Amino acid sequence: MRKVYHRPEGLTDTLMRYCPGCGHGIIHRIIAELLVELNIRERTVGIAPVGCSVFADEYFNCDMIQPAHGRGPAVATGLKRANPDLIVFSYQGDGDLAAIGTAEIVHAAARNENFTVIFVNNAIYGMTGGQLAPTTLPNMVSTTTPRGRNTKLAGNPIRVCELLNSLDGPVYINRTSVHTPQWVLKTKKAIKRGFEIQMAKKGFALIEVLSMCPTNWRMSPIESSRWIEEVMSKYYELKLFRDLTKEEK
Amino acid sequence: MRKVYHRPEGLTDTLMRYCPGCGHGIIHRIIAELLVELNIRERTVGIAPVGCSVFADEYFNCDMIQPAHGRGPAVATGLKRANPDLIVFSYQGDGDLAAIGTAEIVHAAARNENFTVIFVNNAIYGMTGGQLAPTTLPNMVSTTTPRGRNTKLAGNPIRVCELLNSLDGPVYINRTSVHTPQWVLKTKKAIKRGFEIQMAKKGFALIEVLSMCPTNWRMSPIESSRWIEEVMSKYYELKLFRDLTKEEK
Amino acid sequence: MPKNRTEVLVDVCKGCGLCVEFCPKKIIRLSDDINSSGYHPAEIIDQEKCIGCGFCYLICPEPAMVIYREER
Amino acid sequence: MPKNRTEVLVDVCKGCGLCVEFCPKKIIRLSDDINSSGYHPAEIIDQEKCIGCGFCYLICPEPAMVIYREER
Amino acid sequence: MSERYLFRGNHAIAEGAMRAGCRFFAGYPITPQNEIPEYFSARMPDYGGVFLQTESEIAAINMLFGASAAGVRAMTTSSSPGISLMQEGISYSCGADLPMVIANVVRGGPGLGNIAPAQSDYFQATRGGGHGDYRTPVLAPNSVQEMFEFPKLAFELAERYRTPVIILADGLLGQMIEPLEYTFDPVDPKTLPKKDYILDGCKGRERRVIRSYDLRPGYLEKLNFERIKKYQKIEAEEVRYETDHLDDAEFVIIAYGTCSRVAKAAVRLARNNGVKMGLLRPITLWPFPKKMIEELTGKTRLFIVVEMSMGQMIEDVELVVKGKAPVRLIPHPGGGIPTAREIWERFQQFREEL
Amino acid sequence: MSERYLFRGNHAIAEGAMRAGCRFFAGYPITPQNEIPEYFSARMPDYGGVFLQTESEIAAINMLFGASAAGVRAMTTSSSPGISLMQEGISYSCGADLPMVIANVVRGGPGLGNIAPAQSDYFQATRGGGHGDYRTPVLAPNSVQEMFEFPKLAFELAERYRTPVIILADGLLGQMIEPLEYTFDPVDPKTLPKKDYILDGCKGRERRVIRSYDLRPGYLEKLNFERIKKYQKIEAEEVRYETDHLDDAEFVIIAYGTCSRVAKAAVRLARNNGVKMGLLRPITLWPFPKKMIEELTGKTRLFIVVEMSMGQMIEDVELVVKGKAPVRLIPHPGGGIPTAREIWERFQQFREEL
Amino acid sequence: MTNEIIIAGFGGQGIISAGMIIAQAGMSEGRYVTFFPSYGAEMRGGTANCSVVVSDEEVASPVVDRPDTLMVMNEPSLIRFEPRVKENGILFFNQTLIKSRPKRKDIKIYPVEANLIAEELGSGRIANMVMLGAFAAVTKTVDLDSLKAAQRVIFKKADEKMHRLNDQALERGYKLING
Amino acid sequence: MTNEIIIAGFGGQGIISAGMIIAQAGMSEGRYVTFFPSYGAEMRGGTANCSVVVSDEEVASPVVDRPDTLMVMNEPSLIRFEPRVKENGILFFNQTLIKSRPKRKDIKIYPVEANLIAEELGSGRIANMVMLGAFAAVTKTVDLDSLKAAQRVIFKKADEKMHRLNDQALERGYKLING
Ligand SMILES: Cc1ncc(C[n+]2csc(CCOP(=O)(O)OP(=O)(O)O)c2C)c(N)n1
Ligand SMILES: Cc1ncc(C[n+]2csc(CCOP(=O)(O)OP(=O)(O)O)c2C)c(N)n1
Ligand code: SF4
Ligand code: SF4
Ligand code: SF4
Ligand code: SF4
Ligand code: SF4
Ligand code: SF4
Ligand SMILES: [Mg+2]
Ligand SMILES: [Mg+2]
Repeated sequence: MRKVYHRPEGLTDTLMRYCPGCGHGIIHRIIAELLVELNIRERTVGIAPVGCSVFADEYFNCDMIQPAHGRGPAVATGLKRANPDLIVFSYQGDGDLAAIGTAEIVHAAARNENFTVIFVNNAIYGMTGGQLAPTTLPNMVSTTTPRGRNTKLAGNPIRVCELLNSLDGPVYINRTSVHTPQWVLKTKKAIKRGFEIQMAKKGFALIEVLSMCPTNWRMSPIESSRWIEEVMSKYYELKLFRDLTKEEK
Repeated sequence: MRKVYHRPEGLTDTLMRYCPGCGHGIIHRIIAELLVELNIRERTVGIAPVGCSVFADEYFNCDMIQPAHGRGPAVATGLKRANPDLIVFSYQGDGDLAAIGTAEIVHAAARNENFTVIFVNNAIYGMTGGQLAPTTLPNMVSTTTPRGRNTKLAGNPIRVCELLNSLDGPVYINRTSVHTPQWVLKTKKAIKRGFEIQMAKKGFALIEVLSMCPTNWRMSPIESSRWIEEVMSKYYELKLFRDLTKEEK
Repeated sequence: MPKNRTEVLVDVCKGCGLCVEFCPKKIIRLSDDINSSGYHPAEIIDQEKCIGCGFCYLICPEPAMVIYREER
Repeated sequence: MPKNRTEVLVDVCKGCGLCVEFCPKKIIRLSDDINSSGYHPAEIIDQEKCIGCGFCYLICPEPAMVIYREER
Repeated sequence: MSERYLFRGNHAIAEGAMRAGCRFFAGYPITPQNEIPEYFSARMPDYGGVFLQTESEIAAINMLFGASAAGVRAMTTSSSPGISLMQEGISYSCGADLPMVIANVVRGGPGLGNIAPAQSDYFQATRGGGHGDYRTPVLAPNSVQEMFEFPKLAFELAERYRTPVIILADGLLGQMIEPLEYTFDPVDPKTLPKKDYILDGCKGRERRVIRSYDLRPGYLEKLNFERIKKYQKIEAEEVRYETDHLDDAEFVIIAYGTCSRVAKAAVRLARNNGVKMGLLRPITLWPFPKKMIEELTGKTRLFIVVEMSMGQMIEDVELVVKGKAPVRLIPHPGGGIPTAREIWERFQQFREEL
Repeated sequence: MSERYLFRGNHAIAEGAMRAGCRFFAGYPITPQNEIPEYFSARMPDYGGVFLQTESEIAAINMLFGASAAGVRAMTTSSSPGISLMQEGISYSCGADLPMVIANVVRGGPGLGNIAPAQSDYFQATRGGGHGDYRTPVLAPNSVQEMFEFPKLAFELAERYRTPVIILADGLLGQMIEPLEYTFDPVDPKTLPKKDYILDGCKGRERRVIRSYDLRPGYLEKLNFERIKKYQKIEAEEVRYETDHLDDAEFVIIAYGTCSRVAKAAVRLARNNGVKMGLLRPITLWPFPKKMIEELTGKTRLFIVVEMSMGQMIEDVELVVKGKAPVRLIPHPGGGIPTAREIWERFQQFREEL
Repeated sequence: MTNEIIIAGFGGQGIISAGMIIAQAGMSEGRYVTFFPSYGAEMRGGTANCSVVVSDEEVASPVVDRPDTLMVMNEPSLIRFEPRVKENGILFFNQTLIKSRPKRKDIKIYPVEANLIAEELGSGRIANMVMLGAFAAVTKTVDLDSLKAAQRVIFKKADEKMHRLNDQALERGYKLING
Repeated sequence: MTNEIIIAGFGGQGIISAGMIIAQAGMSEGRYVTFFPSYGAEMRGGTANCSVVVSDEEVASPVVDRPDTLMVMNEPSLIRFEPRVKENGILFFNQTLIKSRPKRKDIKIYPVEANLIAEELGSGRIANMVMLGAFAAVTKTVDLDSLKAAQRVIFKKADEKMHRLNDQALERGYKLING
């Protein structure tokens, strides 16, 4: 008997303190597997955001750094420019990346910095207890839109892939999800592509991953998965927006 | 004999301290004319940026406020939400709006805040003496890209209209220029449309205006005008990107 | 002897039920027991039927699943 | 008497030359004089030919141009 | 006793602000103060005011800049890292003399630190963490009741002196739940005197400009000297503090906020043990109760400063005491909360060493 | 005298930094320090390092966070409003114990203020304008030569103590041009000792983590107490100052940076008039030369603090003098520069009033 | 009289609401009360605890360092908090979920089959109420009736059925002692 | 000996480079020098001025409040700076562009047809050099030759023709005094 699926070496032994059914764990595991499969674990520096996955610095079995809220792309720029031999990934939530960190992600993308961003869109501020995120859907309830997101008052959601796709800089932009095993596999492919592009020194890749937050969505994990399938993925189209390495061919 | 063209009442008597041939003066005058023509001067609050046009608060003959670098859209949001009867315009340069103020403009646009942004793109930091702007063209010389903007190192320019056009929020996005009398007239129409949309409480309008900075481009005013015609307007396409009020019809 | 084996790391599992939902063979359920963290962990009810597809592992956030396949 | 009149506010003008460039009738030039701010201001060399198009006003950043048209 | 309700500190400050006429709130979530924006989001519509969750703390403080210029009572709240991000905006607001209220529900630092209660932003609040010469009044509540009442006081000070006012609380005061009494009637903003500097369109008057700069040589300096006069007036007139058992005290604890609550318990403990201990609790951290401490200095054998920091307020104490009496520190840097027992034990040690 | 070149202060600091082994510069333009990034942009390629004009000061400080974690000597520069925006990042860098150098070419504040030279960011620099308990060494140059030399000193301190170090200059020092001598050989970063905390991939070693938080109860406090020990060590070992005519001085001016230059001229003026005046010039503003001032306190009839602010360093002076000698202030808030004549005249007034 | 109380257990065991019910009951009886929850990062699948002080005089410190009374609902909380109880203090522990036994000899210890009784009543989620009933009976800090009234205030959004169930659980806990 | 100098005029009149040339010349003669330009917002079409100190001892203050020597190139600068000149100080003014006349009686005043002479030499832009020549002749702060050498350092990117022209302008200014 051969162990075909098991906790990858890219994760530490520390048990993850996410809520049951949280998408962060799945995405962590995917990245961890790739660190091993691409043989980059020993030259990778991961960036944990401020958000539920602030604890990512305890979970990934590689060098990790934990910077200020939203500034992952700036820190990644510093790391990578100072030492271009590193493989750098910035793991960020939707509050981190699309609210407070808007300027940093837009400019890192415009500069086509050579690192990989994993953007976890769970349409909510998980860590702080379920407030409105830039990606919270219209009419969706959050603790700061208790009557649902009224876009007239609280504004329209931001679609990050579409936003960054208007720039010249980025090489790769893809939106996937982890709400089913099939999509987990696709997400893995996408993130792999992101890392490969970095390894080939081609530049900036961002993979947006729709991810369940059962706790703050006030749904069971299974309802959360269904909600991504039926609602969230309709609003955030799951597709490859750009792969400039392909166009080059 | 009737005075048909003369310094509009929307400008104060203070002489403007811009360099000879600077586009800011032209754009100021256009706005000032509209304050009078639309009869809104007495209920307008203008926002001067940090940039060469920080002095705009001395020039516009209406209530003015001068906030921190890049934060015009946040201040406009505060003013307008606190007093929706005001007419508010945010006048911003490319450093102000597209560098340090990226997050504020993106989110004000996404929220479809009901004010008007006049975005003066002169592809350079004028006030501070000619450093690279987010909009500086590839290979263009600035004092911080003395060998020309190498996009591999200094990144790719950001096209603000295209960026914001990826959002659901904004009602009106247009890019014009003031390098010829004809374009001055078109710019006036565009800004007028922006104000009208605000007066009709329809929401966010941004008019990007390509503008000469002879001093930092190290060109004569006439060369500057030609450079916009021949080079800059090729990179920054002059067109109406969006007018949702028209689509509604 | 089964072709494949799926093992639940009982104290790692948080009883989220995602594996239960996505197992194509519907051979996983949540146990009545409580693990050391206070959750009802997943358990395999019919190991024989497991096709080793790995869906339960793929969707598991912890991951609390280990899957063995027969060597060929 | 001319149909139109164009007046340069000498001490407002910064001698940028944009009006000179864009006057369709080419009737503006920069003077040899220096104004109070040290610039060579624009001057109209052939008022007769002015068509009152306003281009000089439209392109002037200060604005240092005033244009009169005959009342109809 | 009139009607009382159990209230969380964070809810109390929000309710207190709205009752004080606050009609504009802009803020960004951060623990341990998330219940403030949440409460505002739920209740502000009833008050007919504006609630906005912003893209960042920077946007929040700058929205206040605009809202205050438009004339409304405007407030933001955050916790330590978020307040650091506001320093430029606070400096601008001081430079433009705009009233507003900023509450900092302090947590452990530096950096991301932790989310436990702390007092380590004292320097930042009292010395101005931003650039340039300015001061802001700083109010330090120590109960849910004061969390409710201080926004009103803060707005009054802010408008009287045209200045931002900081409410310096901490995670404990934000999260703690105590009975609350509505001690004042709701303020109707329409009844407040009209401000003569606000931007509401120049109809029928000279246009107005709000700015924080003056590039003409010498002018900014003059302006700043003017502003210093305002600060001197605040120092002369707005000092607030509370005393406990000071009349016959030989030993004086100086503590504010949460620490002052713990200190009160320590004073009880000491008194129960026959020790003449008392407490001075600064309510305004700036202006600091210098005179009171000066008066105490003659008759006090030992000052004990208790702070949830490595020792910041102690500088203000020492600036007054000037070495004329021993001053000892019980520091808790990094989110630790002192206990009455600990203060009592450390006191005994200090006394022995005297 | 060896070869000397006329150098602008802003160019000198950039040249000095690169010669000191700085291989990463990130910054955002702001007057009066624009010549620094401009110089870096022109010369960094020759040194094989990284120059980046960033989207904001916030991005700059956070890029330093990354670059420092990667092990290179990293620097940013700005002026007052930009430095305010960096406060969160500076607090994080202190919390993560990352060495880096931050130069503030101070201008008049608060707010947009003006672009004239000022010293009104003293509190911010020495007390930590960011949140949480931390300190950063602060070096105050007063000549173009020191603008050139201090980056090296700053990097050495930064790495010895794993801390950000601030160089506090002002617009005059940045813009002024003086002869410069290359007083040290260029540092080759490759020859510097390898750091044992940097992130360069975990090959052949345990993985490393750089962070500024610890959410486990009590842990952050322990960590902070550890860091305080480091600060105590710096206070014990890294005080730097310069004296002028102090031996027999009855009157002592305390001034740093530009003010210390003016003060030196005032001392000359006084000496020429037969008055025994001297100057103490703090070079490190934190740690502050407390001991030296203590020593002077016994024999000094009057201290005069000259500051281009409303009086900030004076607090540090008073904390040491403790009322044992009169301390007078000559303040210039808002971009005014004192003159020697002014100091001399104010001194005479002070003396009469004694 | 002052009672300084700590309640601790898993997140989801109703620790916070139990504390608030005591505070509400105390306030309704005209006492001085303060309540302080643990909060934040511990939320994610960790433990929860809170402090309540009920007193006849103004509450000085809201921080309970050494409780007079400790109620623990799960194993880790017993380990963490037992050592802190004051001499002669009182410890209630949830016997259903806690396998080990308290070790202190200098305090009074009350085992409560909180989850067992709650499940009997129909829902493990009201184990906290059972605990509170026992607490009232032993410490007399607040009356049973005050607790009943208080739970209706704290769970104001719950329906009458739930309120009744809570009352039953409070009574069952109370009767464990005064049965 | 210490000479504290202020030079002032329009932006574009070479004020800053004039100051730097004095500083360079002073340094080359082994003197202590400091130079401080006005900078920044005044750039936009305003005036420019700078301070230079040349001294035999270390320069204490780089801030020139009351100059020993003032050179003004335009009208507004005369108005602004004339009152500041020290008693018995020296004032040079650009007679070509300045219509009014200095008022002080307690200082020495030298009118210099700077622009006129410069235009004669072929370019108004070297009026600053004419001024410097006169300055050297009167004050003897630095030698004419040092100035000539210095302009080649400061304008290192200019061509030989320009350098020659500058030298001529310096000489013409010098000869106005020592002619
Ligand atoms: C400057 C600053 N502002 C706010 C916070 C508080 N904060 C922590 S996490 C977070 C948002 C997390 O949301 P997201 O990025 O979507 O991550 P998630 O938890 O949903 O994975 C916020 C606002 C902070 N730590 N620092
Ligand atoms: C926080 C902060 N950073 C930097 C500056 C310096 N600064 C003033 S204006 C400016 C850029 C101006 O460029 P732009 O917005 O393009 O306006 P322009 O002058 O070209 O019209 C900068 C960086 C500042 N005042 N505040
Ligand atoms: S709050 Fe949401 S995002 Fe955070 S750990 Fe829980 S489920 Fe995951
Ligand atoms: S520097 Fe450029 S933008 Fe600024 S005033 Fe001069 S020409 Fe205009
Ligand atoms: S491997 Fe596939 S069949 Fe087997 S238990 Fe997992 S999901 Fe079910
Ligand atoms: S998916 Fe994982 S955590 Fe969830 S129930 Fe299955 S094994 Fe347990
Ligand atoms: S109005 Fe037209 S024709 Fe007349 S001067 Fe102006 S540009 Fe020339
Ligand atoms: S365009 Fe205006 S400023 Fe320029 S030369 Fe003509 S009149 Fe003068
Ligand atoms: Mg999220
Ligand atoms: Mg620009």
